[in-house]
Amino acid sequence: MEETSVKMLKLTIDGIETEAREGETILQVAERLMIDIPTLCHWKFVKPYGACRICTVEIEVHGKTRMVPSCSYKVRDGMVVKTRSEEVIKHRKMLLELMLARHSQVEVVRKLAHEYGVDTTRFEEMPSEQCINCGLCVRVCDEVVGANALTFVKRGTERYVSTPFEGEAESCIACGACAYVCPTGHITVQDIRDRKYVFSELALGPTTPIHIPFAAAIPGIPVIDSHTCIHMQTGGCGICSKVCEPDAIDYEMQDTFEEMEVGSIILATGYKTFDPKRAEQYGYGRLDNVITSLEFEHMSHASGPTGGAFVKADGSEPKSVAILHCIGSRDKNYNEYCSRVCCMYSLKIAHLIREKVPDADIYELYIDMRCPGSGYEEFYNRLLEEGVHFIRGKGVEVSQMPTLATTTPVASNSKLYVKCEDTLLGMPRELPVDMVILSVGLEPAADAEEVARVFKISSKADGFFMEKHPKLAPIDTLSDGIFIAGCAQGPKDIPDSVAQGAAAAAAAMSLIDAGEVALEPITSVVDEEVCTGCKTCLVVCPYGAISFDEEKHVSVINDALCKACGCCVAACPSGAITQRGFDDTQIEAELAALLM
Amino acid sequence: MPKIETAEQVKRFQEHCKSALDRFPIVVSLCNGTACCAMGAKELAAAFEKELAGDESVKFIKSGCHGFCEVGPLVVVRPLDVVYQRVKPDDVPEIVDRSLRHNEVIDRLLYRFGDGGKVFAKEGEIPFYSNQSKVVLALNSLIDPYSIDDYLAYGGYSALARALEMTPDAVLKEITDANLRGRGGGGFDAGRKWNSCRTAAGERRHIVCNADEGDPGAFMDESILEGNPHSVIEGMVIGAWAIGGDDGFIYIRNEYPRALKAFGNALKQAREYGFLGENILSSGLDFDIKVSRGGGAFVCGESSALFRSLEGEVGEPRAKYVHSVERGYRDEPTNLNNVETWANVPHIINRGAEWFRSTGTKDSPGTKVFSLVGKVENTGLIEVPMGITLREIIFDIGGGIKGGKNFKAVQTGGPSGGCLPASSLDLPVDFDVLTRAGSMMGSGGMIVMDEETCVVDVAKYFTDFLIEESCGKCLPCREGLMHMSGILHRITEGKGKPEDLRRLVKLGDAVAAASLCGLGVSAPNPVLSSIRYFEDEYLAHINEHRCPGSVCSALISYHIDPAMCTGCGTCEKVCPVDAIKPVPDEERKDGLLREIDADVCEKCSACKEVCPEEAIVVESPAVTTEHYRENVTEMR
Amino acid sequence: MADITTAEKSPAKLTKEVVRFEPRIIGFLCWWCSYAASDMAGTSRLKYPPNVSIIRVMCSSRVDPAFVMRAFAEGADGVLIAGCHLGECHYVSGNYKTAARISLLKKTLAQFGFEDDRIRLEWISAGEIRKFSKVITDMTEKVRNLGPLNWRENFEPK
Amino acid sequence: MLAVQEKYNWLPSEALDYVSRRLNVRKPRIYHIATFYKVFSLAPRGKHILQLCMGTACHVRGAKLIADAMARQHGLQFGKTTDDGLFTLERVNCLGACAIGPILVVDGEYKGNMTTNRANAIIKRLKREETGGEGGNA
Repeated sequence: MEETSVKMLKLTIDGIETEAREGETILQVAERLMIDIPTLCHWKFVKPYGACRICTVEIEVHGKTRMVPSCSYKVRDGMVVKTRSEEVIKHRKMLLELMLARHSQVEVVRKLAHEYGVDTTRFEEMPSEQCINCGLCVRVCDEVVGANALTFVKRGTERYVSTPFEGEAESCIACGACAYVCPTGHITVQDIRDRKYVFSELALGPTTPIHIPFAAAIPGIPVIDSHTCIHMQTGGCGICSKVCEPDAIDYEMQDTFEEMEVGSIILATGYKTFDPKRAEQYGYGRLDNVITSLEFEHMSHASGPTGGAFVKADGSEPKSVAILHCIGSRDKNYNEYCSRVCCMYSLKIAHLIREKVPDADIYELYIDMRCPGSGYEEFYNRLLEEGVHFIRGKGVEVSQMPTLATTTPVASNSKLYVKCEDTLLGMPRELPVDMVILSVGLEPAADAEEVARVFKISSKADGFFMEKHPKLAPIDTLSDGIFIAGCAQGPKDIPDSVAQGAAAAAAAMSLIDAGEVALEPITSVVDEEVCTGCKTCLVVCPYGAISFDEEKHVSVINDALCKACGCCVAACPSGAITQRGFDDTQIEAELAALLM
Repeated sequence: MPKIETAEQVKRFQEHCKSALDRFPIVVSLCNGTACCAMGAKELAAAFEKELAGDESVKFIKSGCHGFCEVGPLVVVRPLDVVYQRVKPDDVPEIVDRSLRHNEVIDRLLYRFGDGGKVFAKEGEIPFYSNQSKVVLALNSLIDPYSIDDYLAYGGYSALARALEMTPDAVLKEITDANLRGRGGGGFDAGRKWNSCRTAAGERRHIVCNADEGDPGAFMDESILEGNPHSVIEGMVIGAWAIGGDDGFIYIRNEYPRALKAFGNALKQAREYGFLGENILSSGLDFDIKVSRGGGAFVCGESSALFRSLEGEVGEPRAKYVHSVERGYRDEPTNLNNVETWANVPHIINRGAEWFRSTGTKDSPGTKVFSLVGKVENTGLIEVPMGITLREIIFDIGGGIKGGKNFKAVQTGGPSGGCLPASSLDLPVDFDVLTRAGSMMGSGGMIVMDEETCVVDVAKYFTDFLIEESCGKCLPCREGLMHMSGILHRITEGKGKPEDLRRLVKLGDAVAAASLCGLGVSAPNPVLSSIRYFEDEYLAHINEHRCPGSVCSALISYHIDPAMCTGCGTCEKVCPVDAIKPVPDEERKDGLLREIDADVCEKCSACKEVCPEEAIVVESPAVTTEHYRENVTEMR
Repeated sequence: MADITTAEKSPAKLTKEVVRFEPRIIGFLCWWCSYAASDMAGTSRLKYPPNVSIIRVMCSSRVDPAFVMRAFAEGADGVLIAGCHLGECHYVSGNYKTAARISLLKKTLAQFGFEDDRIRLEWISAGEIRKFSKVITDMTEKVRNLGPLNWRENFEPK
Repeated sequence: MLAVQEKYNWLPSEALDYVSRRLNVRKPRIYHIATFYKVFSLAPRGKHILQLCMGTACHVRGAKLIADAMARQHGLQFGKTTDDGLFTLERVNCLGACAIGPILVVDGEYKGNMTTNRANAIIKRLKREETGGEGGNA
């Protein structure tokens, strides 16, 4: 069909003379002319199947009339098509009557039948089946998604759609395409794989693979998320490229590496949240109604999966919620440091829940409240007034059954029991709640180590980037011109991040403004005369400041890159490298003096 | 065995084989077809082999189907040229002694027409054979299907040698001139098909033989594959030469294990001899055939479904507004013909298009193999020239209706064909005439029905068969047939409504018009044609609750004819539900010794089968026991 | 070369000593951590023995093993090398190199009969002033117990 | 798959997994094929396989009567295996020996000109053989 010169064919549809490209189907041409032809098994992104036969039309070629399905019949030159002739209507009525007999409760069939004045069937009615065997789901899964998880089973009247051996299909990627195309609503995602759609699979990414990264993104161009895009996963689909009229979709487009020469760099690579699966005692990933604070944010967002409604896994509204502070923070087992933001956002969560479910019991389980900052303490006081229960004591365990002898189980199988020690009351407690929100701490971004290596900056033991001086140079790094800001340096809240960002920007500006860079005075130098060209120094230099001059066969040190650690000096077997201010003779003299 | 490399060598080798065969003065050919086997040909073969052990003068052949299955197992003795029928192992010593050693004919084993009627000895004299003209089946009784040498001795593969010396165009022209029409059912012009396959764009071309003979009651292809597999191979290689085929496939039903075996063996031999493989007969043609087994799905006989099945997919038809010739197997140009079509090809090349056209009719030249089965005296496989009338086939060759009953209808074309009544008996059989009469040629099944057959029941049977075999892809076929069957079932149960007939016709029309593949389009044929010719029978079911054929169990009842019953009690013993009881002395009327309790009777027919006096009668409309007595009294 | 320090080690001898042996220890301290720690320890008025003489280097990786040998040769009884904690080096990976070098050096010196405690590698960050003082005290005590190195006496070929 | 079927007499799910892996064909497809074609059976088949020809010729000669009788007297239904695992009755459409119909194939052996009584006798004989002497006496 891929012919270079497209032949145009003349044809008449319902008296309208039109032209069509060779290879087009009658249905395609009719759609263009806004002529309505009913279909049940057709979807323009899968190959014509011709199973429902509802789209049958009457054609006349060379004086012969025939009934053909418009979805798969290709147009021919001089063809006369009638889409609503008496024959055609009679035909469709008959087919609809047949359908009604088996699918009397299927909305789409009833509606279509009603349009054709068929409300009852003369045929023996059977118990209504939802599935009309149109095969769309099977074909979408195969042709578009490429997962091929669904199939027809058996043949003839016994034919039905299922997964292999009626079980869970290994190749199903739970994309929901089948449910989307199903005209009767027979297929639902839950039907195929018993998945808790909103909760355990709650992706924090965008809801559709194609999205504009965030509101007011610049440039405001949609991108495809390669992790959820069906095409990227299976090579199938590709529907977006078919619908995009300007033909702007390019799957081949790769991340490109742009090389830029810059005078200074600000690293603001952010953080990741603590993965509470590491702390099994909280039941995250195991218990349905244990979610993280970030998932709560996602859910409470108006454009989120629940449209902003705060619900449990089963869709009902929780009446009691426990918010557990310091998950992954201030804990020797995970991270020792305080993540600084959790107290405040936990208060905000409690506030939001109070708004959404005014009569909910909200518990905050904290070690101690850390609310330093403008207006923070006031917010804490407000929450106290809003009737949130504050329990001083860290939540230690979430389970479905109470573990303390003193706790009476509440008659509900969806209750969660949060165990803690109330240090103010001086006794252990167990709170039965509907839902648990884990206030997860902040950790260095997943690739922080890699970034540190690339930029040759150092990290602290906790993995956050290390500043040159905690007090005097909090945004500088040892590498001149490289600055750090925000959570890349350590957990901090928005105002702090903004301040640090502004400071880093100013520092970078001042560097650029100065136009020249002050060099480290203590750099190392190579004595070309002595250097044997063994290249040992090249390997040890953490800054890549040493290059090799092939012509002279000696190492050369770039003064601007050298940070004066002296590592190469110690490594140089021939003693060709010396460090200004710390050369061997000086140190030896020092030694001698000390040991005199 | 070195490969045969030139046409010259073919000729020389044929002569060699012929002389080897001629060394045997006497040939005994035992039909080893499926039917004969089922009737004891195996034991017979063992007996012959034992009896003939060490005898150098006799060649014993276990041949393919001779066709006359009704009277099997068959043994043909040449040159005496005598046909023995219903031979038992005990007869073997006598045959060997008298017929082989002393050239005597054993009258006892000859075929006789009717009870004590005329006796026929020679093959050519038996009406079953004399009215046929065998082309494709000619060699079936002569050669051992497992021996390529036998085939060569009878001039086998000379057509291939000849074709390979011709240009592909010349071969194509010969086939086109012969006006060979596909024997598979549609009757599509083979020459045209070959040509379009040849000219279709595509990298590879495939030659496919359709041996998925799914039609119930038809076994032509099986017999050819079993009896003379090399003719199919030869035809396919010629086809490959003419079309430019790169590889070949044959799709054989899994229900034909014997055909699979015979064909597999033939392929092996043909490869050994160099009729398949690379550079066949130095022509530069590389071609081989792969066997693909079907999986028991009638719909796979449909070309697009067959290709899917060959590809290892589910055999579902596709919308084929693109001809499968252009996009068949793997969407590449594919030429699909059925077994009989391919088997005809060598004959056309050997004897020319002119000869081929001299038999048959103008539009349908040549011969056609039919399997003549059903309620006919001589069931079996026959090959007749096109244009012969149904009457000739059924009454001259078939010997009329079994048991001297009356002819009711003949069903041609398998489940998609139609029923033709007595008034159509004088129609000449060719593709177009049958189609016009509301039936079709199909692959050549011909099922004869007598007055004891119920047309509605047959229509119901076919519809049920098609439901079972429908792939279920398209709605009209899947749902429409189901409702048609529902109505038919109702009618045969005596619950038919007057409007049912019209509804059936309307539904049938819709299914025919809207279905996706040939199977669906022709599916309503049995119903529509039977309504067309036998409307009164339908009406009898609907209005009178009577089954004229006495078949539909809800509408019939079994009774014992007092005049015939001797009171032997055999029926009483076999009755699985104890519905037959002796009548107490005082209640005996008209000498009725046994009676059937209609309320208990399950109509299994067991009693009827065993009754030595044929005293069990079936009546329709059904009557209950109480009524029965009154009825019987009235009748007497 | 068996009993280099036997005499000194004997407790009897120790008790006899009127003047306690004060070992001389050289400390190579990294500018950013250990030196800062020593600095801070000083300003924090933290007590630690005065036996350690400090040489400040930019990074512990600047410490050429030759310096250590030199120190012993010049009469030191012990050598301390201290740098930032692993992973926290201001020069990205300098302390790893130090770690590799010093452990090799230790093996080499052990073959000459040097006791393990005479050379010590420690990671002390700027804030760990207590650790700094502990290390110094501990090392001083250990070297004191080992006695003087008596380099020339014990190692010069006889 | 035909080979698997011949070996095990049916297609166990594990075997299909294997076929799927070996041929690199997705499982749903294999499953559809296995359910589509009649020769495949996804459930274990009986020890004795009875195939009753329901071809047209056999039909008009009364194959249905035999089928009915089998169902009634022995609980044999098309495509089903009896509870004792002894028999599986299968429906075939024409075995190509219409002349001697109706045909019942018992474990691969063709039995022509079948009647309800003969079919009955065959099944009874097989049952007797299976249960042995004691069964016969009981």
